[in-house]
Amino acid sequence: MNELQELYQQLILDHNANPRHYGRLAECTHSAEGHNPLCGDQIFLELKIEDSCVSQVAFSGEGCAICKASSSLMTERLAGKSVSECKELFTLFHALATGEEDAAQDSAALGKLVVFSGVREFPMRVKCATLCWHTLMAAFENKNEVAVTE
Amino acid sequence: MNELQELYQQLILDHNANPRHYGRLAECTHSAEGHNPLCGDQIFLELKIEDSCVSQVAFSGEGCAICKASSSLMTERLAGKSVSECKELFTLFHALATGEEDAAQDSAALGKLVVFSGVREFPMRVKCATLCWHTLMAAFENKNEVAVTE
Amino acid sequence: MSAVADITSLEAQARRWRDDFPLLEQKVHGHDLAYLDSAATTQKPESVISVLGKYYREENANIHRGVYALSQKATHAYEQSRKKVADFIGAKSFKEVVFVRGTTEAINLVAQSFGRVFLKEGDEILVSAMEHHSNIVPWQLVTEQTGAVLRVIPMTENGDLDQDAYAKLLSAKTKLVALCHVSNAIGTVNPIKDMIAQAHAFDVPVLIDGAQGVPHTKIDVQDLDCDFYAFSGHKMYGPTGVGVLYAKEEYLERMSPYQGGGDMILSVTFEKTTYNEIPYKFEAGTPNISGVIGLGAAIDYVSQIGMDRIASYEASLMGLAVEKLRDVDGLRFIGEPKQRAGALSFILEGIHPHDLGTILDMEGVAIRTGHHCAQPVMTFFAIPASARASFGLYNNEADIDALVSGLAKAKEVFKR
Amino acid sequence: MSAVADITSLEAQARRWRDDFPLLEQKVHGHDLAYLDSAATTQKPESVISVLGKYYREENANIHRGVYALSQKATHAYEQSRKKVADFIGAKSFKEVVFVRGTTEAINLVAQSFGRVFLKEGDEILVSAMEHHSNIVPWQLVTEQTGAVLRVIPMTENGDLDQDAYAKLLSAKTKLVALCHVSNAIGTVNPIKDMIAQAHAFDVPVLIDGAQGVPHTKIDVQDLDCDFYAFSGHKMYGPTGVGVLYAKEEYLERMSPYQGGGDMILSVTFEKTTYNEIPYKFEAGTPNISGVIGLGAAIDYVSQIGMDRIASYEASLMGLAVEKLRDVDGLRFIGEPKQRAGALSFILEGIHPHDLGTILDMEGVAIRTGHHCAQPVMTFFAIPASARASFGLYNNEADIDALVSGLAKAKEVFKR
Ligand SMILES: Cc1ncc(COP(=O)(O)O)c(C=O)c1O
Ligand SMILES: Cc1ncc(COP(=O)(O)O)c(C=O)c1O
Repeated sequence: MNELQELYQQLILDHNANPRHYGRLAECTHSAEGHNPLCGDQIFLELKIEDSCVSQVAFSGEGCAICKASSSLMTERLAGKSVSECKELFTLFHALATGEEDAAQDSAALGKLVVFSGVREFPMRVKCATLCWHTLMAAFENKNEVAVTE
Repeated sequence: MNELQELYQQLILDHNANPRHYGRLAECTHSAEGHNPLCGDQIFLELKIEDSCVSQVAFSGEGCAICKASSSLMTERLAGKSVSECKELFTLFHALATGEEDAAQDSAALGKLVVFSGVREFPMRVKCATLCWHTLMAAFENKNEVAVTE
Repeated sequence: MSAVADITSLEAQARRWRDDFPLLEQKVHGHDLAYLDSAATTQKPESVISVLGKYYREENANIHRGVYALSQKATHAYEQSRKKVADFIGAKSFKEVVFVRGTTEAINLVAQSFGRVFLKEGDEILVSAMEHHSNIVPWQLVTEQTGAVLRVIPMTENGDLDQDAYAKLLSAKTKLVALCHVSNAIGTVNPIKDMIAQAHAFDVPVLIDGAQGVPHTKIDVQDLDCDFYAFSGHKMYGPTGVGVLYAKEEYLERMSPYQGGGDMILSVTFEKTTYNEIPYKFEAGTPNISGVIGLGAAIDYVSQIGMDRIASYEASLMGLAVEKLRDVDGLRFIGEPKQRAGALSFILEGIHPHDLGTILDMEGVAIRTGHHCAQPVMTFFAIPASARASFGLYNNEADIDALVSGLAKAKEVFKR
Repeated sequence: MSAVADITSLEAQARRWRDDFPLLEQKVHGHDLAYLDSAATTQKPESVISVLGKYYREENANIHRGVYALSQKATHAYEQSRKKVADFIGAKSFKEVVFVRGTTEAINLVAQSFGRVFLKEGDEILVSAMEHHSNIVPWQLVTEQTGAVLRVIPMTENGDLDQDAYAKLLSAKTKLVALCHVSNAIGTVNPIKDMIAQAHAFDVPVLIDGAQGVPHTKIDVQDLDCDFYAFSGHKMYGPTGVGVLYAKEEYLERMSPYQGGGDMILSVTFEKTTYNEIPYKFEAGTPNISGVIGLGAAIDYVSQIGMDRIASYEASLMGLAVEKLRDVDGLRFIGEPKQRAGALSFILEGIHPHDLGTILDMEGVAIRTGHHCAQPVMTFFAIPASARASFGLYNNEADIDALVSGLAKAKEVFKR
């Protein structure tokens, strides 16, 4: 039960039930679609970038609790950040989720996002947590490709 | 050594070295080609049938000792026989070679051909002995198909 | 409650069968494993596993081309398996049994080798709305190549095929019907004998995707009168990498070869190549020899128990599962077809199937979550994914109870 | 006599390797088995055999689509094998490794998926005069479909490719060269690195049939710079039913899919299907999971010994075999190429190879007799068949001696 509680923390359940920044933007400068064929997660990410900073962000789509909560918490976090700050966050978050490096020392920078540290015990779920972040990177490049996590 | 001697009896070695009725007929009424893809045996059989009897017969082609000796001994045996007698012989010979039935009781009818009783101990070689007989059946039907033993 | 009564009387024999499967003895996250994903692949009885080891330790050699004793033994064992398959499905002759990698390859083989000879622009191929991707994509590829058109037999809300629509779709333009025996996504058993007869009235041949049929019911291809029947060894207690295409001799004779190479030829020159007789014409290269022999052992295994006993045991188990799951609050079945075999699909309100899969796994319960390679079925029911529990002859009431209590656990986790 | 000196020093280690192969302990017709048919299929070390059993007893599940622990383990093991293969042959990325049934399927895949995109009427495909049927017939099939033309690189009397003729055959019309690394019929090692460079000067990609290359020499696909490299697991100490197509990423990306079905798609609707990324785009349906894992174990096995040690041991053994056979009265080698690996072919005056095969078998010596799926080579040497002895890392001097005395026995039988 410990690992499960670690994975499905209250904050995650809350963001899953009540996702923030859920919907579409009236106007956006960057967007991308992300798809995880394993479980059918599919999200759309829209950004408005002004002066190299994310001024507005929204996501929509279907996904599991980890995917939705991660998208919600990510979008909450991005507003106002510069593109290069976002890219650094991506790197930190990726390290946290995959457990490839000890991300604990960066927990200050990650803030609330450390709530996803539990996924590293669930290799098949890592992609659920990182899908929105991969989609963000794709949006920055404004490639018209679908970001895929498999 | 016993089984090998049983297989390669003197008579077989002799007919392999000096095959009878080897060559082509000046004119023939029936012919067929036989092919054993396993070892590359390939024989051509030509018959002259008059009044439902085999008046002339010849074979040519390439094959292993069993195949050549069997062709030679078969052709030696056929001359003058009626088509229906030949078909009976086919049945007897097939039974002998495959060992499916006890052909010993018919050894009188088979005559010298009992020399091939040794092949039943060598399942992969049964087809070498029966190829010419299958080709004979094909020739009787004058089908333009290649008789194949595999 | 009749299902419950049945099950108790059958439970004892099922416990004996279960003992034949070494993998099922393992613990997962501290729990007994409740393996409920047999529609993806079944576990293997010890008799199948050990035949593989025996083959490699005692009989391994390449087949069909060696005169020596070992090659002869291997060839014999390989061809014996073909005869076992032919008997098992009631084929007229071993010539109608082609060994392939699995259902997917069998269907691709037919799509290409039948398609090249029999399909032209404007011809129609009928598939159903509940097909696995393996019975959709090969036809899409062949329609691109030939200009033929794919038409879809629709499904009703409960997950049965719409038989009236089927009758109307059949026409002189139809050149093939490709249809699953049993749906892997929702468990529907289609009335294939009837549907085959209807197609034959239009002289249309029928391919049955039997991946989920063979493991759960006795097949008699002559009684069904299907023209093609495809299935996978790994879904019927056999090894991976081997499957069967059954096809009527008349079609195999007329179809063009599939892959070219060793064993499928009679003679080769650079100018002209002559193909071997059926079924060898369709088996190019060294086949999965150990896999084929393992499939033979799997057929021995299920035949010894009896497909009828397996089918009736699984039917009771399915009845029990439906009964117990119906009582779970917030659970909705995806598809409630008239007749169901092997698999059932559901979703739990407020919990994504993928989260469910993870939580159940922590409880030792292995189910599949996702689209089950049948995205059109998901689209039809307007869901992104479903949870699917599927059964083998080794499952029992305890597995179903583990599933039900796992669902309770999931709700607990999500209600915190 | 240097070969003999070498061999004695190597004999001890070879004896240790031989102990890893349980099948070789058997007696055949009362004799120790001298297995000299590794070019048809190799025997398997215990480590490969037992990994198959372990997989089915402990890890079996379908891959890529399950969230539960078991499926995760199976997926991991499967994908680890892909990485092992990539490392073993020096590929840039695991994406360049496609699992197939064997060499035959790999070549058919390229013929169709490359052919559909890159070949049109009048284009030329070059193959060599010493190819296995598996590297001839797939190209004949694709020439029929596309109107491309097959041209043949000729062979010299000693069994080497005619390099001058090759240089002249290459032209702007050439769209692909398909060539064996090592001939299975006569053992010729082709100078493929050189021939690849020449083709690349015309921007022509090269497919190497490595069925007989991989078992006998260290492969580095980046150093060779080949565009495609195909080989079979069962010929390199792995299980049957699994093989590899290595292909450069740029080609895999541009080639059309081969078979359609599960796992090779991203999304499916009846209107439009999107294909998965490479290499998955080329792996439709459930693969031979245990076979792939077994191939990984085979790679572990040979890597642990070291391909270079294997190659040098086998070279000494080959030298010894040639020396001893040259002394046999009436024996004629079929092909005496500059460099030979794995196999040697011969005929014995007055005794058909097929009869030889039977007599040797009775002496416990397993060789192959026939056309070795290379009929054009037989036609070239104007023989109906040959006898072929081929080697694996487990062979030793005793095997060669058994062959030589078996030949004497055959002469005795035929001289009565
Ligand atoms: C040179 C060569 N190419 C291709 C093949 C075909 O390999 P497989 O039968 O494993 O597909 C062989 C095996 O006999 C071979 O020796
Ligand atoms: C109905 C159905 N058809 C086809 C397939 C494909 O079988 P395989 O992956 O063994 O080729 C499956 C297996 O998932 C299936 O359930």
